[in-house]
Amino acid sequence: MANHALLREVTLTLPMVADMEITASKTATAMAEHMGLGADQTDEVRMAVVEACINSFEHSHAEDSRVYLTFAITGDEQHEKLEITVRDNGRGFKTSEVEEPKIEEKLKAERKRGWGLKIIRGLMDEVDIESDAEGTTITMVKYRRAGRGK
Amino acid sequence: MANHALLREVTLTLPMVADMEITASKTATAMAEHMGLGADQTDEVRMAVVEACINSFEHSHAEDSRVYLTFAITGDEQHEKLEITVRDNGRGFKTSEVEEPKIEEKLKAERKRGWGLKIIRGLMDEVDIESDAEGTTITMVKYRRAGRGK
Amino acid sequence: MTETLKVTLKKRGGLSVIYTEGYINNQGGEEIAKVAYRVLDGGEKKLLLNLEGTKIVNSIGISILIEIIERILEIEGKLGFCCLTKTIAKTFHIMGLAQYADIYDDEASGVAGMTG
Amino acid sequence: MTETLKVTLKKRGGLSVIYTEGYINNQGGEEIAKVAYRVLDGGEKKLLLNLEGTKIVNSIGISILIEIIERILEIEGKLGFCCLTKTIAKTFHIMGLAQYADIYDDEASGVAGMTG
Ligand SMILES: Nc1ncnc2c1ncn2[C@@H]1O[C@H](COP(=O)(O)OP(=O)(O)O)[C@@H](O)[C@H]1O
Ligand SMILES: Nc1ncnc2c1ncn2[C@@H]1O[C@H](COP(=O)(O)OP(=O)(O)O)[C@@H](O)[C@H]1O
Repeated sequence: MANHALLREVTLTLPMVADMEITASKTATAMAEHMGLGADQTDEVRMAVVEACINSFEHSHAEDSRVYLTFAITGDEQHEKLEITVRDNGRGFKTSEVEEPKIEEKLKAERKRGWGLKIIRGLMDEVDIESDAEGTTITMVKYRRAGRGK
Repeated sequence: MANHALLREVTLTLPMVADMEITASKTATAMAEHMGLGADQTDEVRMAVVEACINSFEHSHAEDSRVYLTFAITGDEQHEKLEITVRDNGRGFKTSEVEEPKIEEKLKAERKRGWGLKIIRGLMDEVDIESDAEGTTITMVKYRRAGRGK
Repeated sequence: MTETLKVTLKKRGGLSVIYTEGYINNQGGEEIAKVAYRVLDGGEKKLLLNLEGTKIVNSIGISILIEIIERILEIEGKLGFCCLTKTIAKTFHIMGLAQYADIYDDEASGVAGMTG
Repeated sequence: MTETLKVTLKKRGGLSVIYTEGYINNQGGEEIAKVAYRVLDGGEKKLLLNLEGTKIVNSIGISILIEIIERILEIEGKLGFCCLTKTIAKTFHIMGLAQYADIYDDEASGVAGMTG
């Protein structure tokens, strides 16, 4: 186990079946706890993972009906971070065309949905989305705050 | 999502790093809860998964330093079961050469270890081990007892 | 087949309080809405949602809660939340929901704040 | 880097009781053994292990507990366990450990059974 840092990567593949996002959230929790993230940070990670999964379930229309996740703990002891990717082989979307949801408008609108990406961005430290006709990959990072387990 | 039954398979890949078996146990828990296994059955599954993982971590000497798990919910609604495989690409072992541990002997012996497989067989409904010089795959099954969530 | 959300309704100091237990996804949101609309249809204008038993929500579930808020705003009523996990409270703030619904730490201050 | 097991030692009705909190893996087993051997080295012959705070163990951790049992049998003492999850109790039965250590449902009956 020479390169310990690189080795700490877990991959998870889920079928697009209702509630399977809970499996992803439990795996995320295990990884967050493994690296000593505090309870609140862990909770934020798992909520973001749930949102990313249900987006793939609902919007990707991937023919293989699967979501591919990786959970990697990287960085040195002082600056450890958890990097999670959620990927599907679906039809993708243009991130620039997604409208920023506004609560004033949503309260009057027919469609109250459209919060997932905003929640993910609000809960994670870094978020990057790559999407094209081959599929979508969302990469999300959470840094461990100074003082383990706080 | 045509073939719903076949689709409910999750795969997980873990690095062979201390405590990573906890990630496997959390994934197992999520799958067991997903299919409505009761708390005690779920607990038995997760303990068996932990044992199978630490065996691979400790004994396989796999060059890729990884353990590959699958969790599949199969069968019809009346006879659902959770089938878990834990695989490594390690050096394998001869199951016939593993001695059955006896508590009377272990109490006096130098080496008190050797309980993992016995525990797995005691906690799961079906256990099958295939092992050769290419690696080891342990397949474990838990049936859902009649009366969901009991 | 994760268990569906359990929803209970109780009266506290004259106020209707809805308690949830479990995951608020779309079905969970619908369960809450069913009970909430029954209360509102009965003529009440205020409602407290005690989410102590809910450790996880998703945005589909929350958007159903926005429908409830819309209905309550229309009748000039008030929706309150109490006993949220830190992450759920943070999520409500991210969304701006906190401007249209009151968020209380515990049930006692929720009941006091909404009936006071 | 899951937290290491927390081990506490208390006296209950003259009996030394060891409480654990967390995962009993090899480090966890070593932590328990350290405290147990300190008690035995002090001349006591009986020990109750309250595992209420432990929801998961592995066979490496348990084999360290077998070492403790061996030591205690040598001095004709007694090791008891209480507050085991059903699965941990079942595991102890599968291993046959239950023949060499007493298993009690709760601490009160453990203390009573071992000091009575
Ligand atoms: N994995 C994905 N594949 C395809 N489209 C996606 C994906 N994720 C998000 N989208 C698009 O982005 C939009 C906004 O997503 P989101 O903010 O999560 O809200 P919602 O899912 O409620 O619509 C979705 O409506 C969808 O059009
Ligand atoms: N995945 C594996 N790869 C190689 N050898 C294994 C594997 N799993 C088990 N074994 C062999 O079987 C033996 C018995 O395993 P087990 O009953 O789990 O007890 P222990 O791990 O404490 O020795 C091990 O000592 C090892 O020789």
